[in-house]
Amino acid sequence: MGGPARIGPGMLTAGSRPLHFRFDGRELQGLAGDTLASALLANGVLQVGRSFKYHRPRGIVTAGPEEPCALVDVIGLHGREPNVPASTLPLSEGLTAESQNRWPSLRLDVRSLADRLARFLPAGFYYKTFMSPGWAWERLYEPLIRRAAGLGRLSADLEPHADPAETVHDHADVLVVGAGAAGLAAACRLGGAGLRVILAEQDVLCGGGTLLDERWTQWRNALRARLEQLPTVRCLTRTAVLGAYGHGVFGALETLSADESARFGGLRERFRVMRVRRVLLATGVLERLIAFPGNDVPGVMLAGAALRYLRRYGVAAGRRPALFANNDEAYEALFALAAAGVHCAGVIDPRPDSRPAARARALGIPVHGAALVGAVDGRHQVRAVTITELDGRPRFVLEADGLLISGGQLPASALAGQLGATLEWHEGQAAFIPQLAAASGHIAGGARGVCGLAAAAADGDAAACAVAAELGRSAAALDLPPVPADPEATALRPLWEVRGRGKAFVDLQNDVTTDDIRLAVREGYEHLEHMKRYTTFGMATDQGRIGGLVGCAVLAEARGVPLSEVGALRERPFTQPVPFAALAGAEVRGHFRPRRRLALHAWHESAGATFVSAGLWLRPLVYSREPGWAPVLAEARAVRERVGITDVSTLGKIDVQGPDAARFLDLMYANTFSTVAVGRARYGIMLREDGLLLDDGTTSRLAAGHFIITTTTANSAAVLEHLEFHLQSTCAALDVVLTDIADQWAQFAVAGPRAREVVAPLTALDISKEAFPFMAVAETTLAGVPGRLFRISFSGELAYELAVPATEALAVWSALLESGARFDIRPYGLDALNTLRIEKGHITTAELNGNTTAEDLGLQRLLKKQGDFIGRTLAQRAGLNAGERLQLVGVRPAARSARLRNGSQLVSPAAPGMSLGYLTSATPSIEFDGWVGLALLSAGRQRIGERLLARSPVHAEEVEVQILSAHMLDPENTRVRS
Amino acid sequence: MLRIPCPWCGLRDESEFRYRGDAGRPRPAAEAGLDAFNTHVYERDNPRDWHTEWWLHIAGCRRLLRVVRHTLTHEIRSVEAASQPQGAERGR
Amino acid sequence: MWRLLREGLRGQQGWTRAWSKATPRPRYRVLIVGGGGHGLSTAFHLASEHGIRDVAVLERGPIGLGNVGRNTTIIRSNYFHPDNIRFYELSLTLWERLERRLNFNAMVSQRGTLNLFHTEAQRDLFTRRANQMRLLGVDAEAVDTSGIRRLVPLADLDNGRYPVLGGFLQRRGGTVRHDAVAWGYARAASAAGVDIIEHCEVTGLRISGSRVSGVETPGGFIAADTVCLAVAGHSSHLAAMAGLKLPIESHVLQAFVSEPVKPLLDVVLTYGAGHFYISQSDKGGLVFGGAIDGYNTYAQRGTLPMAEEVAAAAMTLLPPLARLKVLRQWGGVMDMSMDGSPIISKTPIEGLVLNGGWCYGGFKAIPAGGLTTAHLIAHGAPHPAAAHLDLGRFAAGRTVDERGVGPSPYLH
Amino acid sequence: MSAPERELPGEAAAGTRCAPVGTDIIELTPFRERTHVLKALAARRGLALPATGWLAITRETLLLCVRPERWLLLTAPAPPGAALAAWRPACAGCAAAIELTAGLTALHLAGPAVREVLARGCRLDLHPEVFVPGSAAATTMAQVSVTLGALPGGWLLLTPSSTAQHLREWLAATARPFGFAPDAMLSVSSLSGERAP
Ligand SMILES: Cc1cc2nc3c(=O)[nH]c(=O)nc-3n(C[C@H](O)[C@H](O)[C@H](O)COP(=O)(O)OP(=O)(O)OC[C@H]3O[C@@H](n4cnc5c(N)ncnc54)[C@H](O)[C@@H]3O)c2cc1C
Ligand SMILES: NC(=O)c1ccc[n+]([C@@H]2O[C@H](COP(=O)([O-])OP(=O)(O)OC[C@H]3O[C@@H](n4cnc5c(N)ncnc54)[C@H](O)[C@@H]3O)[C@@H](O)[C@H]2O)c1
Ligand SMILES: Cc1cc2nc3c(=O)[nH]c(=O)nc-3n(C[C@H](O)[C@H](O)[C@H](O)COP(=O)(O)O)c2cc1C
Ligand SMILES: [Zn+2]
Repeated sequence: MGGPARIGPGMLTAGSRPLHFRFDGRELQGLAGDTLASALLANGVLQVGRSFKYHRPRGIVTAGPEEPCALVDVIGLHGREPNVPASTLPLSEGLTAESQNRWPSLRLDVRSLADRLARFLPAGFYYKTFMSPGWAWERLYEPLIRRAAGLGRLSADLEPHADPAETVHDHADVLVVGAGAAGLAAACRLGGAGLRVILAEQDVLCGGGTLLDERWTQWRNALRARLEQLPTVRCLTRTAVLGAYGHGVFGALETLSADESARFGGLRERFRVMRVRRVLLATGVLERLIAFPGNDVPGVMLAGAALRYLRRYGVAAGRRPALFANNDEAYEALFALAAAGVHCAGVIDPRPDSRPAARARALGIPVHGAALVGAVDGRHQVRAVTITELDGRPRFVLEADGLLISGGQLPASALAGQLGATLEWHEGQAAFIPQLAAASGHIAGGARGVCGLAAAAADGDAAACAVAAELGRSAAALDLPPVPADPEATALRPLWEVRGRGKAFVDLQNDVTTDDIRLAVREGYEHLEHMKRYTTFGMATDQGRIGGLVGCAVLAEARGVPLSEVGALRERPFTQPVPFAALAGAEVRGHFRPRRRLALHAWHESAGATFVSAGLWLRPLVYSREPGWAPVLAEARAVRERVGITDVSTLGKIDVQGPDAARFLDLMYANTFSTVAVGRARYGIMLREDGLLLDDGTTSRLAAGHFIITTTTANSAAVLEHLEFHLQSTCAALDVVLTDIADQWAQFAVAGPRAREVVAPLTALDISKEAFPFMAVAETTLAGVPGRLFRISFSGELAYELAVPATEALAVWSALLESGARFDIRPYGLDALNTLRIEKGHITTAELNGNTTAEDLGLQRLLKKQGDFIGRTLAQRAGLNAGERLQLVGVRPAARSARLRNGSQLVSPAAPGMSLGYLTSATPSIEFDGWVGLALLSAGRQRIGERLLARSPVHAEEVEVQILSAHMLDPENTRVRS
Repeated sequence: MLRIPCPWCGLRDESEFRYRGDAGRPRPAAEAGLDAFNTHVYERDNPRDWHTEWWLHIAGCRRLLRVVRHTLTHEIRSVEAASQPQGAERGR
Repeated sequence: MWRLLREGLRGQQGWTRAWSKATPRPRYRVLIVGGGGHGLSTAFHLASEHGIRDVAVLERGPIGLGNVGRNTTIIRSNYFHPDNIRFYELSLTLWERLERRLNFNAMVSQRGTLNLFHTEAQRDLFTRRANQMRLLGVDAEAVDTSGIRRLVPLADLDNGRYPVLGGFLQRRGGTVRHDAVAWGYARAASAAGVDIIEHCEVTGLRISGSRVSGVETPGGFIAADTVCLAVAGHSSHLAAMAGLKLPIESHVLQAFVSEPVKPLLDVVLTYGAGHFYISQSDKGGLVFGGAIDGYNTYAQRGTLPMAEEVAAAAMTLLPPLARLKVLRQWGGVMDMSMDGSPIISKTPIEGLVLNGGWCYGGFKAIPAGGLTTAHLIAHGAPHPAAAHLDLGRFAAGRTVDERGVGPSPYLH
Repeated sequence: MSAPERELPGEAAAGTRCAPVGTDIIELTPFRERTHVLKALAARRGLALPATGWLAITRETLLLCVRPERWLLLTAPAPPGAALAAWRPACAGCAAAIELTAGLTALHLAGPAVREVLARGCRLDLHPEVFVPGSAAATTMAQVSVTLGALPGGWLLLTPSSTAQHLREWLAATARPFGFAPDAMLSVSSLSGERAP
């Protein structure tokens, strides 16, 4: 019997209750406080997955988020969650997990054939093959590759169970990332100086490296107690800082404890957006692996991870493990295991001798100096390791049930890299040390290459003092317990690769070997970023955290250049993968965008309206839940024959006041507003500076220096922004006040031959044809409410628009319905409105599509001849006045029974492949027999009377159409003026 | 991600603003002619360097700001109101 | 293929450089600035179609790490403007033949691009576009919601806010392995005699009279009859060296990739109720992106609000992604033109040719962009498929504005 | 129309309590060089116009300034049009006086968890030493436009009326884990802060 086992109480599991879980169908037991990884190890489970490409058996390599191998699928209530690192997944009662990337079972994986064929599948093999026969890539090879690729399997039901999610915005003076020795010391100092501090720690406990060294317990507890008393310090554990985005913005993910999750209705994680003045990175160090043949066999684990499993969970990585390391720190694992009664098989150290080697020998552990591990025996589990001389000659075979490895430590510089750190090569530590410009942030402790916990604590403190000084605070002296002294260390001996037979991995997840790197160099992919992309090195879920530097070193050697010339992998968010749900927050699905509701929303709803989203607005489309045109046409017919009422409150409304209001509008609109009389409205068009149309609408003059603009619903925000921009730049000299009054006023159109009779009873105003002609405007009382009355028409009928404060909308609307009851007044929705305006040839955003000019839409007479306006000069360009431009026309099918379709292309029967234009809007007609539509047609006004084809090949439709003037209904405007 | 110190509202996220482009292109005089307007509308310095640009604080004070920002480092060197509403006292 | 077997037996020792690392000669007939997709494709087409082999590509870093190496890899030819359809369709047909042309598998995967619509206005626009494509002989089809459900079982078509009403599919659209495009063109161009010169930044353009005579580099002057700028996001920067101002602003577009998972999504999907598009790479990661940041920048990095926004769109359209994890986020600097369409054109400086203004859509155009730029260089006159992409269109009012938002790149 | 007078709720169990505020709102914006005239006019009515980013409370009114040179005046509800009628004539030639009573919805939030709740949608630093009582700001929250004011006994929230329901629903959902209780309508005069912070 060998292999891992629980051998005692751990810091997190001591005395805790047992939990049951399932892994690959096996019922197992762990302890509260365990991670899935520690619980698996406690049960002697070594192999937990298969690798990406070769499907080789893989075990647990680390004890943290940097885990490359031990990723599992977690089977939950709502589906299957892939790629969860067992090393960070807290064990919970009933947890069900499965290994990934294997079929049919973990032990017997059919695709591991790839491993046997590996010599034919070098890095980038797919670029060189699968090309013939021509059809085969997509139909044969690609599906095969895709099925083989990918790690876990995601499956989830579509039910809108919507896991809760939330995003919290945090602010502080200083963000300290990492609560190890350096971070704790820094936070204490900063908090003592009265600064607002967020101390973010991804672990469930604060302490970092101090958690692994019993001598530091007292110091750590003292600092934690001090931090609790500091009112300006917030300590966020289980909170990983994921991204540094500049300007003091950071993204972090907090994983909730079970208790807090329950309090927040099952919320699993909380995304935090932190905005801070300064950042102090105390992210500590990561241990790196060594590339040697068989360095991926289950049972090979980083030494630091073994120490963590022992201290935190009381789990020994093996009952007879060996250690292969080139540095002193790694021996701590051995000593701790030995102290816990584990018999260690021996140490293999490339250094001839070292201080801890002597200590190991004293403990009776054999130490093989000036030696390497040249091979690992065992496929599913380490059985023995071959010890070699430094030159590769075999020395002997050492039996062991696990191999702890350590290639040294390197700063955890993911965030520093995102902040633009420069990397300085440090020969002594054989690592890149990140350096930041002071403006970007500070780094302290192991994260900038400081060795030892005491040194890290001092460094954190010093960095905190510097930050406090930058923020104008003097940091008060702290009365803290003394720190235990750091041991003296023997220098590390850089060791990247042990060459030998068999695969030596630098990327354990993507199965990139040292040979792959050399192949990439031979093929010219020798730049690190080329090598990465060619081999996929460093592109797995762990982003090369533990093997990255090793691969770079192998690359440097293959190229014959120093490592400093090769550099390191580029860091990007996220330091750890983040679930879509957490990143997205709560504003998803039904809450993806807010809903803007009309003041009369409830009324429309009770009247049976079908709503449609128009931007953020919910608008009544038709007052019926039935599909088809019948209800729409009934509404439109009511307008043409009697009277209808519609809610047009979504139109943009802008109040323009001030001595220069008219001058301002004259510049902003292509037509003139200074000549509009008080009490009158005018239809206006606005151009962009490039001469194309921006928007249209009516603008009314209430007083000499007071106008009300209406905009289209779609462009309301853009027009307001356009006006505000020009008012503060181009027209900064003008004295004008712009106010968005869109929500203040509800606005209704009452349209139809009986409109006057419906409106008249509500107002004291004489609204006869003579007294209140087309385009008249008045501020008046409407149904007892102070409002505004406009005589404007979009439908082509006699019509009034009434604007009243939105709070009074229901009262006035009801009054109108009551007044109209004798004419059987009908509310009409957006669809009927559209039918009416198409018949009339009025444009909307379908025609005002950003590519049309005033001339194109037949509005050229509105362009003023005198005076400047936005767009005036460029509207005169040849390209905007060319004869073949698309112009607005009306369209009817030649056969009255035929229907028209928006988006059909207009072609001449002689050249049915050449588009002459297209249909923008179409509707069954009230006034005319059959359908009518509007189109943009090349030289359209000259084609009036022609017959063309309206083709919609995607629907296999073709309709013969007749081209008409766009002013199909009442071209003389007698109705609107009646 | 940018945070722009609005002279009226304080430090605010870029998402509160609407970018309005290069602020170094005043609108030509009414009669300046086609070429002048074509240049104004279409041509850009687009420097990989300091850039003076318009930002409209749409979600806050709705004032137009003239911001000098480096387009490579995103450092913001200065922010000022495009036009000073006369007499307004500075807030925070 | 046979080679792979042979090399398997020989321990992969026989492979040689995909493209040779050249050092610059003092003069070339054509210098191409920028070793991205368009620069390399142009060089390849000059050598292979026009027999012009006295060509060098100057790249300031390693080739292929600009936008060609960081895009979401979508290819399609569904455009509104007929001239644009013709141009991108030319590209699509070239993609279809690419692998055999280059003897390099760039994994052109015509899995289809599906554009969803959520409003009738959007439906009408897409209908118009699809019909225009069909008139030009390009494939496009309408898909109803049940069809969408079959194509994308993950999608929540109701989604509570902007229900999916339907979609349009271009079956011949899809994805291409982006890095392989740069490498494949470099390899083929190099084999045809083109010098590919990496780590050679162009720091100046020498103009004699009204003609360009060569480029300055840290290694010295290199003379040329024709200089072609194909530097994408850095177009303005290079043009300024010749005293030119372009109708271009540089903006960042971001992209994201998730952890790899087993096949989930078999088409390229674009959401219509927000800026969001997504596909699954052959490696298993979901590759996705959104809108441009919308302000001038040369910083190749991502932002948090965009990550949140894009994730929210993903969750809304594809809620089963909830527990899938996003792995990495990055950005690319794009040459946003004033009408959103590219520029393949002579410039006011004789001998200086511009390939740029690619906006967020220039990857799909790499084969046609190279072919038509090479044609322009070789013949001194535009290729018919790219004649509408000249610089003169702006002043003349002949802009090719797909979105109709005008000369405001931050709105494109 | 007028709201039942009600005392500001005390420190009850709910982390967040949300009450509509019954108020008339008009916006006063002076024309060029007329600020002093408006100030004088306001002074005659016992009002001091606060600087940008601040609010001012009197017994009967609340004045907010979140946009330079523009003041939102909240007064007790009167019949429609009355508030404007009280200012428009006096402002003639000196300022734009615009009624926004129906355009904005006012809410009052109180309780120990309000800041926690707001931090889930509002990007501003609402720490009491930063956003001190009397501060006011325009920003966005839950994707909609809001104006926030720190009152002595709680928070004032204004949002365009078309998004008010969205914001109320968002508040209720977000505040639920902290305990949420809707409250009956308050009047402006009850906000005037006889209750110290
Ligand atoms: C995130 C993202 C997603 C995208 N998604 C898509 C998509 O799905 N589909 C699509 O069709 N398009 C997409 N695009 C756009 C597409 O990637 C680009 O339009 C296209 O790659 C640009 O052309 P290129 O390949 O020649 O540019 P690049 O690859 O950027 O090449 C330009 C080269 O010029 C070099 N250079 C610059 N200055 C100098 C100098 N002074 N001297 C020498 N060399 C220089 C650069 O280093 C660079 O290598 C996307 C872009 C991004 C950023
Ligand atoms: N004695 C040991 O066993 C041991 C172990 C580790 C480190 N050390 C020594 O300690 C020194 C380091 O001390 P230190 O305080 O600088 O580092 P540390 O390793 O003690 O602490 C760093 C902390 O930062 C956290 N962290 C890292 N990235 C994070 C992120 N993105 N978000 C949130 N939290 C993050 C880690 O979880 C860890 O707790 C090193 O010099 C090393 O030699 C000793
Ligand atoms: C289509 C595509 C797929 C990618 N897949 C991965 C991936 O699986 N893993 C990974 O780490 N990065 C992936 N990347 C991102 C690259 O690592 C890298 O971030 C990107 O090319 C930009 O380069 P930069 O980060 O060096 O600036 C992918 C990029 C692209 C364009
Ligand atoms: Zn502001």
